[in-house]
Amino acid sequence: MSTTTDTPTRVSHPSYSEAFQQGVREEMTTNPDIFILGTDLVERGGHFAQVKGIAQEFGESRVKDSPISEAAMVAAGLGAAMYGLHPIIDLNFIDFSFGAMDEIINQAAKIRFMFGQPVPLVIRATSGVALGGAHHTNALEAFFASTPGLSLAIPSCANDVKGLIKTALRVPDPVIFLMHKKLSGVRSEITTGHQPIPFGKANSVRPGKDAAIITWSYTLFTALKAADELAKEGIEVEVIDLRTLWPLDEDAVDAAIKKYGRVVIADEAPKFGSLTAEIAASATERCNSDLKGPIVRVGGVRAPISANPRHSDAAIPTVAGMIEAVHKVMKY
Amino acid sequence: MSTTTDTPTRVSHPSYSEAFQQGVREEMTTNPDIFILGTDLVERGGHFAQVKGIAQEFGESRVKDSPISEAAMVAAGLGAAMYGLHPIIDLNFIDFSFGAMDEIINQAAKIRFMFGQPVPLVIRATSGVALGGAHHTNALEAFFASTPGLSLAIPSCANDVKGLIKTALRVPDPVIFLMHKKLSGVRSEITTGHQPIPFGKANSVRPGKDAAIITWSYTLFTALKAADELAKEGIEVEVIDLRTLWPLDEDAVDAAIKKYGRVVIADEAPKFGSLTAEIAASATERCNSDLKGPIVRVGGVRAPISANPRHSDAAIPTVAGMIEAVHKVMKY
Amino acid sequence: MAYTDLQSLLREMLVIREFEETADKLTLRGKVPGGMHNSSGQEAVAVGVMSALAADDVIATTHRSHHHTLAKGFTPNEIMAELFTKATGVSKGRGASMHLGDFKRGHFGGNGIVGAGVGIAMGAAMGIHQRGDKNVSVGFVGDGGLNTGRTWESLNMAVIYKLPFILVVDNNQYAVETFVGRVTGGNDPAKRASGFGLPSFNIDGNDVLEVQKYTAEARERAVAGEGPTFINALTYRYNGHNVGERGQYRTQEEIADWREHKDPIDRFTAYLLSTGDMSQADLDSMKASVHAEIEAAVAFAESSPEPDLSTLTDGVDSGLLGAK
Amino acid sequence: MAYTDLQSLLREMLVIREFEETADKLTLRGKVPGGMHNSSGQEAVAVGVMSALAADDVIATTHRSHHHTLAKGFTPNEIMAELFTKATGVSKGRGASMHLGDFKRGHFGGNGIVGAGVGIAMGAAMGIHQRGDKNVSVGFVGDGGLNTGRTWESLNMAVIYKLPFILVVDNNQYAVETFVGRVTGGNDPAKRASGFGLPSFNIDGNDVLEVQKYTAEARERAVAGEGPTFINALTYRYNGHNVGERGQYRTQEEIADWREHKDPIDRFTAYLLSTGDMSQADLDSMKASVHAEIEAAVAFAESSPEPDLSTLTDGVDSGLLGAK
Ligand SMILES: Cc1ncc(C[n+]2csc(CCOP(=O)(O)OP(=O)(O)O)c2C)c(N)n1
Ligand SMILES: Cc1ncc(C[n+]2csc(CCOP(=O)(O)OP(=O)(O)O)c2C)c(N)n1
Ligand SMILES: [Mg+2]
Ligand SMILES: [Mg+2]
Repeated sequence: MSTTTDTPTRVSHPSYSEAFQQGVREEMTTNPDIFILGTDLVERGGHFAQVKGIAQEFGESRVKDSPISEAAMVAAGLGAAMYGLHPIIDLNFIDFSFGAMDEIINQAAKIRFMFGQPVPLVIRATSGVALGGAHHTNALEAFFASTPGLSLAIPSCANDVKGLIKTALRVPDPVIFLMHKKLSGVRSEITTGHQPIPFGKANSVRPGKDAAIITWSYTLFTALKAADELAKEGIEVEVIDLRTLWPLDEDAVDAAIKKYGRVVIADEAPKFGSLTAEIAASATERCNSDLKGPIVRVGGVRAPISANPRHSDAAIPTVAGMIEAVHKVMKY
Repeated sequence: MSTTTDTPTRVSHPSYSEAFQQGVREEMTTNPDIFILGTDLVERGGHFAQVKGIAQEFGESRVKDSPISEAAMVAAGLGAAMYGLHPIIDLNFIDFSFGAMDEIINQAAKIRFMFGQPVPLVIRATSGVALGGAHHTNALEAFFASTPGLSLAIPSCANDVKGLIKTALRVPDPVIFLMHKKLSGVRSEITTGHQPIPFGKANSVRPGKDAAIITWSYTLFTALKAADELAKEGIEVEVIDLRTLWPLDEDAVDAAIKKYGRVVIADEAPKFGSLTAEIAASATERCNSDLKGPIVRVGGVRAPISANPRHSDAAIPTVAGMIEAVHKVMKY
Repeated sequence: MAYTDLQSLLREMLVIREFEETADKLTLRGKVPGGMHNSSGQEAVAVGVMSALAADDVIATTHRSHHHTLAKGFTPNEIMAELFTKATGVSKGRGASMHLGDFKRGHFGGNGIVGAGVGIAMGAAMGIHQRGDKNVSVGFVGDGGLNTGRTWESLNMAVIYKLPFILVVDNNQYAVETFVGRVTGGNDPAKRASGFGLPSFNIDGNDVLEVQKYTAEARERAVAGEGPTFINALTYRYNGHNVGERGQYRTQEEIADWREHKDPIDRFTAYLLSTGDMSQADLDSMKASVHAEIEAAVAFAESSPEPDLSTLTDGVDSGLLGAK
Repeated sequence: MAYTDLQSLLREMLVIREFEETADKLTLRGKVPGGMHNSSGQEAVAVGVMSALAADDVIATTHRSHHHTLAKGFTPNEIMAELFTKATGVSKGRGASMHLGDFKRGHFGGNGIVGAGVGIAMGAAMGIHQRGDKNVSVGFVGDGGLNTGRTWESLNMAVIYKLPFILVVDNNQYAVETFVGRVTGGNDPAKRASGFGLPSFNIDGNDVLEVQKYTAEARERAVAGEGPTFINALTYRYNGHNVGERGQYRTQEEIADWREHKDPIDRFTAYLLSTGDMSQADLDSMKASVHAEIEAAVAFAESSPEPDLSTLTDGVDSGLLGAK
């Protein structure tokens, strides 16, 4: 499977994948307990070059090539974490987590609660809709984020990849770390240097006056394009990137509601049961009086993803769909 | 693990588990393609007696004892379904579906879309919070119902168990069939005889005048108790059982909103990311003007389930919590 | 594809090779969304197995499945069109390279997930068993799938129910860039399988007649009610895991050694010429006709329409449950 | 528990038997929420293994784990209290019978999920390996877990990385009501395991010294960097799968045969008496002290407080990520 990048890149800055390398490298240097396990990591550096060169720098005891045994991979990370290490289990595509669901949901997520002891474990994978068809494009964000005991980071740019993975590697908790496959090669500036970025803090990516679109990961770029178009009509839309889905920055959501009363929440998961529902429903309970009308959700269609590119593009939020949603809230 | 039943039963009627036997027996008699595969089914009749006697009646070629191989169990059902059979895969506890997630989500759910051919497959399991601790009390309803290609039935009483399993066994689609463990022994009347009950049709279990509680499965009984209490205060609450979560009876939800403007949605899954969010958010988008105030959601705590009974009871919606929610919507 | 004579085995291997090399180039030119997994070098496994099967036997396979699908009798046209994600493709353009299949013709699908086809094929064998039919089901998996737990769950299930099932390991020795010996404890697939209680064989997967023979014997046992067989067919993939990939994980010498000395097509060609089962003239005309067939497939794929956007959410379920 | 002499092995087996039979009765009286899985008959597996381990060795186990946990050195008090879901229980009342554990003492948990403990123990072995520590990790699984794919994934991983790991099958021959031979292709666990490339043994799980010896040898290999060992210990469970269950799946004669002729405690008692390693007086006083210990545990559990309701959602995560 290959991936596509249709977002502009600037060559001088690190790519999204390289930012992951940077963050992991920095943490590995100071923390000898970190090691990485996954398929094709040593020579190839992972399918998205996300750990390229790290085995060469830190040795093969800290970057291990795994057989195709997802259950054992996560179990290895889990048991090692319980022993005191801080493993990164690289599942390549998040779809492959299906083979390790008990290890993730029933074991890793629950162990601290059950036994009162830490589980410092990062599970990294690519996510999101791209080419390749139905088996490689599952949206599992809602499932993981709604599992008590798991946290979930889903960065949209190199800077956030770096800062969030550094945080993930400093907390003694299981973290799901999802990197959108279509963003792998996108370059952008590291603005926060060697600093970790806290979970649960949204990022306002574009200022607005009239309404807000709340989103994350690849859909952010669709939202920004929509905002550009809307600006031409005189509608100024703030675009907010949640960056982590648990913890979730409810304060940022509430602030957007209070400021504009007109909010769109967008994500590429099939709309029915997407996290956009949770965000909208709970924010509505909290801030109904500040809303000029109901929050409008934009999501994917209820269908598996076709391998045909026109179809896979049409299955997720489009610029046109996003503009329509903003028009809807502007009518309130 | 044992289970508890704290709901009154009437001895003359079939239990919830026996109703499953009845429905399956009737369908097996007319459809030779139905067979059942799971652990400890032949002699024991399943851990909840849900298929007791069926092997003796139909023979061991139609009721098979399986090794503890959840991936292979679902794969067996899937491949056989693709070949034209109509298997029932009995996973015992839905928690064990973690071992078969790829087979369910990535394969069974997607195959009709990908290949245009039918997958007549029922996956049955018990669900819900009861005794036994964190590993046996996962709430997977939102995950399954939000997966394109899957349908999900979650009956609350013997009649619906029977009617819904009959429907599930007549459609060429993968159906997840969840039976709450605390309801296994509860007896109630079969009112629809040998008739299948359609999916996507809610059931109004108690009439109301002032507000509605929308719910399903075991939480229905908590809601009914709350309604009894509220009636003493003069508040008459309609209680609606959705019965299936996909298809979901949006018309019934919308009708309740239109009639009362005051709606509570309750479910025992941890509230964050529960299907109550989807139901509330999409209904609010559709019917905001009919709502006197935001839909109030009642859900479980964000924590794994403790094995301590007082804790596990407190982790899910209580009668008191439900009353509080109704009071809240009555204040609008 | 009907394998009526020895020449038809060779012709099918040539079709596969030409299909793959052609599709590979087209992929590099951007014609195949998502890329493809080239099976060049592994032709004898696909053709050897399929030539021992009956038309109504079932297969389920992997992400690398063009060779299995062609050998099962699917046309280059419908496969090439599927690679292009065209409406005329075997999966109506929804599947591309990894998701070829048509149950009605006994093909229960390629698969994006390592090991998933094993379970599906085992399930089909359970279906056959339930019906009392006299056909068999074959699951394909790569060497990478030897370390996936469900492969063993499924094999065990086939053993205990005596299902008419054959598990074929299309063992090209690498999973992406990982050598099988490095990640496979014991590194003896047949020994590993035999611990699950079934006849298990490590065979030469580059000898089409050996593959055919072991498959035929396994099929006989299966139809006779004697249960499953495990066949580990040793072979080699010439190209990168996905089109355009190279990597440093194996030497050019190793590749050259397999290409030059162990190629399944060269070996079988030499054999047929030496026995007189085929003349040089037969071979020349065979190659020409194969070439024309693949060229036609490309033209067919190119000229086929894309699936209509209005079909985006068609057929997610039967609709009989009333979902809107 | 320190296993300094032969008598201590017997005493520990007596503790387990008395604990289980006592807890069984209390469960029937409603004291143990969710029921419990009685290990009576399987004492020699637990004690044989633990007596060969060092204090800092790690174990991870199954839903049937009282015997492993006691033998690992946990007190009857903290386990009985846990069965009662009391705040003084080893898992603070959150775990009941299935979820005993304390990582700091090398117990990585019982488990509600068949096979899950194998993976956790393998992971602990990876942790040990990463640190260069000189201890080992032992995973327990029942015969039912022999057919769970991840058991084999984990074993394979231990082999290829040469992890200090021992997989012990506490093979009581039944998974709930399903006889192992009916669902386990080949029905030879050590043969199955040896196909994954590691030393594998079927042993007498009712002979505590045999279990101890095989475990000690496995431990030596593991510590020496030679990788994992598989030990299938044949034993028998006298009671139902869960308390109060009976079923028709095995004959009363079979149960009586194991109880009367193969009991691990009777066998070892007779041995110690015959060799003179123990006198009848030693035995009598041992039994009395064991009885008192378990009675005290019941009193402790009864009088312990329930966990406070205010702790309902405490410790789901570290809180360091700022979730409210
Ligand atoms: C469960 C799962 N894990 C990982 C992958 C990613 N992946 C795709 S193909 C492949 C290698 C498969 O190797 P092998 O089984 O030997 O087949 P080959 O590619 O050699 O034909 C991997 C790791 C996957 N598709 N599914
Ligand atoms: C993955 C999974 N499947 C099914 C179960 C239900 N279950 C609990 S114990 C058990 C039998 C286990 O048998 P075995 O492994 O032999 O252990 P034993 O009970 O004999 O100690 C089963 C089927 C489970 N807990 N986990
Ligand atoms: Mg391979
Ligand atoms: Mg057992």
